[in-house]
Amino acid sequence: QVEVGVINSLSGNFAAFGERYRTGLQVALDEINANGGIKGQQLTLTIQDDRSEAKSALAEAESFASKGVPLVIGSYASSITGPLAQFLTRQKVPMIVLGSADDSITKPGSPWVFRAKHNSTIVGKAYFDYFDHLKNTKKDVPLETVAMLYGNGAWPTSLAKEGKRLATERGYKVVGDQSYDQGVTDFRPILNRFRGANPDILYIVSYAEDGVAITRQMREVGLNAKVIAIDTSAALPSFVQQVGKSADHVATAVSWSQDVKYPGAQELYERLKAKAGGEPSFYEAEGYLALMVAADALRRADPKSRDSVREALAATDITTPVTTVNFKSADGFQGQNPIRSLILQIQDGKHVTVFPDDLAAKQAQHPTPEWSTR
Amino acid sequence: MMEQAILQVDNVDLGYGALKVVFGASLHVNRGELVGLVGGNGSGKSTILRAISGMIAPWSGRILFDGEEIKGARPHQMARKGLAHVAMGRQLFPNMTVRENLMLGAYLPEAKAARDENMAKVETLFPDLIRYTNAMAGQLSGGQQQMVAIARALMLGPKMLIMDEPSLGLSPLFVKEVMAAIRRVAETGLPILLVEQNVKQVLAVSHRVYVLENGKQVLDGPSEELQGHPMIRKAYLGL
Amino acid sequence: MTKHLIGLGVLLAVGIAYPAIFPNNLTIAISVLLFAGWATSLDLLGGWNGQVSLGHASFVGLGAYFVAIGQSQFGLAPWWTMAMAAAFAAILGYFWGWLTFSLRGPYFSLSTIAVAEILRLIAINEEWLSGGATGVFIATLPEPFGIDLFSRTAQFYMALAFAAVVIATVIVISRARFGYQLRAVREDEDSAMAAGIDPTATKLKAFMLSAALTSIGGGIYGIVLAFIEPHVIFALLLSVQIALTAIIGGRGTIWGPAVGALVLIGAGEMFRTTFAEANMLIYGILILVVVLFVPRGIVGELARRRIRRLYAKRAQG
Amino acid sequence: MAGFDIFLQNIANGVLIGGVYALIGIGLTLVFGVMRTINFAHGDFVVLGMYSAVLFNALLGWDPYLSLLLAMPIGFFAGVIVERFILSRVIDAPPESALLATLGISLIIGNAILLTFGGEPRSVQVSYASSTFSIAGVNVSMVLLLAGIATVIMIAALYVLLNRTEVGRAIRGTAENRLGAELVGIDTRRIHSIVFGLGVMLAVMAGVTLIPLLFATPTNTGAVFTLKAFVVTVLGGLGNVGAAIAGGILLGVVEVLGASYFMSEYREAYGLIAFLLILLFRPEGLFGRTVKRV
Amino acid sequence: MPNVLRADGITVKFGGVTAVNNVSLSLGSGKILGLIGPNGAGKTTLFNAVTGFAPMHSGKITLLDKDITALPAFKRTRLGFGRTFQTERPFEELTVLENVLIAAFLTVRRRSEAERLAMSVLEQVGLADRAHQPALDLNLARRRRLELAKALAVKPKVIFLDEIMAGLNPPALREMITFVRSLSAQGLAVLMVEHIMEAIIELSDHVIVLASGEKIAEGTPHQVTSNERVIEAYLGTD
Ligand SMILES: Nc1ncnc2c1ncn2[C@@H]1O[C@H](COP(=O)(O)OP(=O)(O)OP(=O)(O)O)[C@@H](O)[C@H]1O
Ligand SMILES: Nc1ncnc2c1ncn2[C@@H]1O[C@H](COP(=O)(O)OP(=O)(O)OP(=O)(O)O)[C@@H](O)[C@H]1O
Ligand SMILES: [Mg+2]
Ligand SMILES: [Mg+2]
Repeated sequence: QVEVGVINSLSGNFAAFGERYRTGLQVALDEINANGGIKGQQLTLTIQDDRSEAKSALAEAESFASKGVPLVIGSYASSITGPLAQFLTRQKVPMIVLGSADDSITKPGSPWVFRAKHNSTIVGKAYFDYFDHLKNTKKDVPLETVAMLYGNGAWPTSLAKEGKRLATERGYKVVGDQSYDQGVTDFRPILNRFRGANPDILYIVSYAEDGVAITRQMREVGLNAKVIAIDTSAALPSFVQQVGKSADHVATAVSWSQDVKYPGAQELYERLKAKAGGEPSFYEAEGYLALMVAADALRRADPKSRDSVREALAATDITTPVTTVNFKSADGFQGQNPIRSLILQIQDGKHVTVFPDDLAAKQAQHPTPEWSTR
Repeated sequence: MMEQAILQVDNVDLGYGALKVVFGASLHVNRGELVGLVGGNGSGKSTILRAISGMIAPWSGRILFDGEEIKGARPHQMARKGLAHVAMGRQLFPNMTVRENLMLGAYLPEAKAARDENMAKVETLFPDLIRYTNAMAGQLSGGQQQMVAIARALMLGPKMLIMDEPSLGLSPLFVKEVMAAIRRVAETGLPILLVEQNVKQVLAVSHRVYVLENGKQVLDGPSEELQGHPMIRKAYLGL
Repeated sequence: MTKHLIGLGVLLAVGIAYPAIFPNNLTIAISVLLFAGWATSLDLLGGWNGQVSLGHASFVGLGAYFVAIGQSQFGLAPWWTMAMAAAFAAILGYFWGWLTFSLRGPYFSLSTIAVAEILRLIAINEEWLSGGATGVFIATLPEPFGIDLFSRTAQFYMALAFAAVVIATVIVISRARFGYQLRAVREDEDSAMAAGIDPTATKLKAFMLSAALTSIGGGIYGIVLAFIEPHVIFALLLSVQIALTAIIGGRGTIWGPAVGALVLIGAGEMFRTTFAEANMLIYGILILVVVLFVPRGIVGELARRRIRRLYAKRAQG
Repeated sequence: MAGFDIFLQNIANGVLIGGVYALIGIGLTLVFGVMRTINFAHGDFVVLGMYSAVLFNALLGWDPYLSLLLAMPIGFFAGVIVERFILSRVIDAPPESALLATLGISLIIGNAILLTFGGEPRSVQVSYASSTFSIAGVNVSMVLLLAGIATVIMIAALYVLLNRTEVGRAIRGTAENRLGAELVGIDTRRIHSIVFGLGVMLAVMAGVTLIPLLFATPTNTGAVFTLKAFVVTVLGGLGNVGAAIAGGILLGVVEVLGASYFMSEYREAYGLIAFLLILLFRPEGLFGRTVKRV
Repeated sequence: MPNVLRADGITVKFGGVTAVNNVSLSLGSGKILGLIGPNGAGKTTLFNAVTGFAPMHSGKITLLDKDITALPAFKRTRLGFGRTFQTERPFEELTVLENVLIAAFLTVRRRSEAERLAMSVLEQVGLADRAHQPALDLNLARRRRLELAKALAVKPKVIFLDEIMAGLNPPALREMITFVRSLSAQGLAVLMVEHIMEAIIELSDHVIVLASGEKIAEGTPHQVTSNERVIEAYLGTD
C-alpha cells in the first residue's frame, strides 16, 4: 500500500474549490487502482482539511512528513500553498501543487515543489495571445485599448500585473486600471469610469464569485467592449446559470475543458461528471492531474525514498487527458509544467474552447455585440 | 385576618449566590393597611421587597399575593397581578422624557384604560412634575428622579404598592410632602408596604411596623405601641 | 503571585521538554503558544482595561511584515526587526488609541475593526510599502549560534519564550500600580478619575504595550509561515480569533487567554482531523457550549466560583 | 456624458446602493439598540435569507419577492428561537459573552449552509436583474430601486412600530432599563425575543431582496455584510432605526464618489473613514442621543 | 486663615438650562462647608464643576492659590481633591481593599506601602474586616464608607461629600457624623451636600443654600435655618 497525503480546503472560505479538487483526486484514484495501483500496491489517499488556513495546513504537513508519506499534494490558496511549499522543501518532502496558480510558488521555486497546472505568467500570455489572434483574424475590428478591473487578492493582482506587462509589450494601450476589495459588490462606479474610456478589451480578474455581479452591472450601465474576458469566475458552470444570456461572448482562460482536442478529454469529463453529480470544471481536472502525476512518479520511483520520488517527478514526461506534463526549468521557473492554457468562450450558454487554434472546438465569435442590440 | 391579607410572606429564606441574607422572615399586609418595614442598613429589607416582586426567588418558605402563591413569578407578572414596586435606584428610562416614563408606567391594558385618571391623580400629588414633564428623566437630579419613580408606580393603578426608601435623597420639605402623599395614597385604601430609614416618619404614617435586624425579624406590632418601645427609641429614633 | 510564578515555571518546564517528547507535533504547539501570547496581550487591553479590540491582527501583520521585509529587502536579522516592529506597533497603538479612546464599550470595538480594515487595505494596495497583494517570502534567515531558525524546534522555543514573557508581564502588572489603574479604568472611568487616574493615558499605555507584545508574536509567526499574504495576516478573522481565545479562556485573568488558546486550538485541530467538512460547524457549537455553561470564560468562571465560595464561608462562619 | 451628468449618475448610484446598505443595517441597529449586543451573526442571517430565496426559487420557481412571504416569518421564528435558547441565557453575563455567542452562531450558520448547499456562489437569475430605466438622463437600476423601496417601506413600518404602538414603546422601555420595564409590567424576555426575531427577519428580508443583485457564498459573504451593517448602524446612530437609512445613504454616496473620483481600490476604506470621523465627532452617531451624567 | 479652596462665579449650563448660576464659595482647612437646597437645585452639578467632572460655562477655581480652572478632573485629584459620588461607584469586580488600593496608589508607588495606607484608611472608616470581600456585595452603609475610603486614600486637602448620609439608619448616621467631624479635626477642608439637616446643623461651620442654581442664602447653620426663603424653599414648616 502506498499512501499519498493531500492537504485540501474542505471547510472555510475555499471549500467550494476543495470539493471540486477532491472529486478530481478521487476519479484519478479509482483509475489508478483499477489499473493495478502502484507497482501492484493499492494507492491510498489521505485527504486532510486545512480549514482554509495556513496554520492548520502546516500542522498537517508536519504530520504527513513524520508519517513518511512519499509526497504531499496541496493546496488551493497561495497563502496556504506558499508556506506549505517552504516547509516541505525544508523537510525534503516532494510536493505537487494542487490548485495554487501564483507564480511565486514555482518562481524561483524549489527542487521539491512541482506544479503541473498553470500560473499567472502562462494565463496572462494565453489571454494576450488570444487578443492578438482576434486582432489578426478580423483586421477591420480595431483592438487597441484595454481596461483592467481586478480584485486585490493575490491571484487577481498577479494576473493583472502580468496583463499590464504584456499589454505594453504588445502595443495595447491601458486605458483603465482599477482594483477593488471584497465587499458588497457594486462595480458601477468603476464600470462608469470605464465607459468614459471606451475600451476595446475588458480584462477582468475577479474573485471567484464577483464576475456574476460585474457582468450584470456591465449590462446595466451599458459598458460595451469588443472583447470581454473575465478570469476564473466565468469558467464556472454556475456563471452561465446566474448571468443567463448576458454571459454569451465572455471569454475566460482555463487549464482544461471537456471539448479540448486532447485524447480522452471527453471520457474524463463523463467520469468527473458522474463522480461530482453535477457539471465539472477545470478544477476537478486539475485535481485529477495532480494525482496522475504523483502516481506516475511513484511508479518510477522507490516510494520509500523521497529523494527517488523527487527525482522521478523531475523526470516526469507523461500525457494525460488534461495536459502533457514535463517539469522544466525556464524563465526563472523551477518545477513548473509549461501547460498550455485554453481560452473558452461562452456561446449560447455553453463553454466552448476557441483558442489556441489547434485545440479549439469552434471559432470565437467576435466582436462582442453591444448590449443594446442583444 | 388571613383571608383579607393581600400580601403574606411566610417564613422565607433569601440570599444571593451562596450567601443567605434573610432568615425565616414572615410578614403580612392587610387590605387597606400601610405597613412599615424598618431595620438597619443591610438587614435585608430590600431583599424582601425584591423577593415579593419576583426579582429573586425565595430559597424556602412562600409568598402569597392576593391569595395566590407567587412561585417563580417574574417582576412583570407581579406588575400584571397589580403589584407596583418603587425600587432602589429608581429604575427610570433615562433617555425618555418624564411624560414618556409615566405613559410607560401605564403600559398594562387595565392601567391604560385608567391612564388619564391616574395621570391627574399623580399631578395633584406631585405638582412639581408638570414643570419638567418634557425633560429627559436621566437629566433630572436624584430627588426629582425619585418623584418620577413614585409617580410611575402609581400610573400602574396597582392593588398594592411596595416602596423602597422613597424619601432617600429628598429635601426635607419634600420628605414631608412625599410622606403626606403616601399617607393620602394609603387613605384611598391602597395597601402599602413601606421600607424606610426615616423611622419617625414611618411610625407616624403607618398602621403597623416590622423590624428586621441582620436578616432576622426582631419585633413587630402596631405603630403606636412601638413608638414607645425602648429598643425602637434607642436604635431608630436616637433618643 | 507565587502561585502564578509556579504556573509559569510549570509552563516553561513542560515547554522545554515538549520538543523531545512530541517532535512531530510542533506546529500545532507553536500555534497554541502564539495564540496564548496574542490573546494574553490582547487581554491586557480587553480584559484588564475593558477595551476589547477586534483589530489586533494589525499588529500580528505588522510584526510579520517587519521581519519578512526587513530580511528580504534589507537583510536585517529578525531580532532587530522584531524590536523595530514592537516600537512601531507601540507608536501605531498610540495614535490608534488617541483616535479611538474617547469611545466606550462596543463603539471602541467597532472602531478597532474599522482601523484594522483600513490598515489591511493599505498593506494590500501600497506595493512599495508591503510588496502588495501577492505577499512576501522569507527565503533566508541568519543562524545565530548555528541555530536554524527555520526549524520547528527553534520556532517552538521562540514561541514559548514569547508566551512566557507576555504572561510574566501580565503577572507582574496584575499586582502592580499600573494593573490596578487598568482595572479601575475598566470598571468606571469617572471613579478612576476621582482616584487621580488619567483614563486616556492609562488606556494608551495599555494599548501600546499590548500592540508591541502582539507584534513580537507576529514576527515569530512570519518566520513560521515563511510566506505572508496581507489578506490573511491582516484579516478580521484573525483579529476575531484572538479576541475569541481571550474571552473563551476568561477575560481579565492571568491564565485565561492561555487556557483559551489551548482549548480552542486543541479542539479545532481535533475537530479538523475527525469531522472533515463539518469541523467548523462543530467548532461553532463548542463556542456556544462554552458561552452557555461558562459565560465568564473557563478560568474566569473558576475564579469567580472560588471567590464566592470563600466569601460565603467567611460570612456564614 | 458631461461631467455633471456623470456626477448626478454617481450620486444616484450612491443613494441607491446606500438603500441596500441601509437594508442590511436596520436589523442590526434594532438589535443593538435594544439588546446592546453586537450581533456578529447578522450578515450570516442576511446570507441565510439569500439561500432561502435560492431554495424557494429552485424548488418552487418563486421570484425572490414572492418568497419574502415565507422567508420573513421563518426568519422571525428563527430569531425568536435563537434568542430564547442562546442569547437570553447570556444576557446577564458580561457583554463579551453575547458577542461570543453570536460568533458561534455565525460559524454554525455559515457552515450549515456550506454542508447543505456546497461552497459554490449562488444567486437567483431574474429577468429584471440588469434592467434599468432612466429619469432625467440618470440610469436607475431596477433591482436597486426595488431594494430601495423595500428599505423605505421597512423603515417606515419599523418607525411606526417603535413610536406609535404599545409594543414599540415597550421595546424602547426595555432598551432603556430592563428592570424598570419589568416593573411596569413589560415582559422583557418576550420583548428581547421579539426584537431579535425582528432583527433576523429584517436580515433575512435584506438577503432575499438582494439576491437578484448579488450572490451568496456560505462563509465569506456573511462577514462582509456584518461589517457593512456595523458601519451603517454607527453612522446613523446605534438603535436609531430611522437613521439607518441616512447612515446607509451616507455610506453609499461616500463610497461611490470615492471610487469614482479617487482611488477605487480604497472604496471600502472611504466608508470606514467616514465611520471613524463620525464616531470621533459624534460618538452617538449622526442622529443618536444619549444622556450622560456623572 | 488662608483659603484652601476658592470658587468664583461658577456657572454651568446644560443646553439652554442654567443649572448653576454664578455661585461662589471659599473654604479653609479644618472647616466644613454645608451645601443644601431643594432637589435639582444644582448642588451635585456645582460639585461636579468644581471637581472637574462637569464642563463649566464660566467661573474660576483656585486650590491653595493655584488656578486649576482648566485642569481635568484627575489632575485636580492629584493636587488635593477627594470626592464621593451621589450614587456610589465602587469598582465592582474588585475587592474592598483593591478599591481603596487604587486610590492609595496615587500617593505611593510601592504596593506594600499602598496596601498599608489602604488598610489604615479602611480601619478608619471601619471596613477593615471586609477588606477581601467583593465590593459588589456591600450593603448601602458599607458602600458609603467604601466611597469615603476611596476619597480619603488619595490624601486630599479638600474632600467633597455628596449625600453620604442619605439612607443611613440612625446609629450609622451618628457614626458618620462623628467621622466627618474627625476629618475636619485632622485639618481637612470638607464640602458636604446633605439633606439630613441634623447632620448639617451639627457639622457645618458655614452653610450655602442653593435653589434653582442660585445662591439664596448663606451663613451659619443657625442663620440659614431661620431664613424665611430657606424655610419656604427647602425646609418647610412643621
Ligand atoms: N446583588 C447582591 N449580591 C450579593 N449580595 C447582596 C446583593 N444585594 C444585597 N446583598 C447583600 O444582602 C444583604 C441585605 O441587603 P439589602 O439590600 O436587602 O439590605 P437593606 O435592608 O435593604 O439595607 P439598606 O438600608 O442598606 O438598603 C446585605 O448584606 C447586602 O450586602
Ligand atoms: N447632564 C445633564 N444634562 C442636562 N441637565 C442636567 C444634567 N445634569 C444635571 N442637569 C440638571 O441640572 C439641575 C441640577 O441638578 P443637580 O443634580 O445638580 O441637583 P441637586 O441639587 O444635586 O439635586 P439632588 O438633591 O436631588 O441630588 C437639574 O434640574 C438637572 O435636571
Ligand atoms: Mg435597601
Ligand atoms: Mg445631587
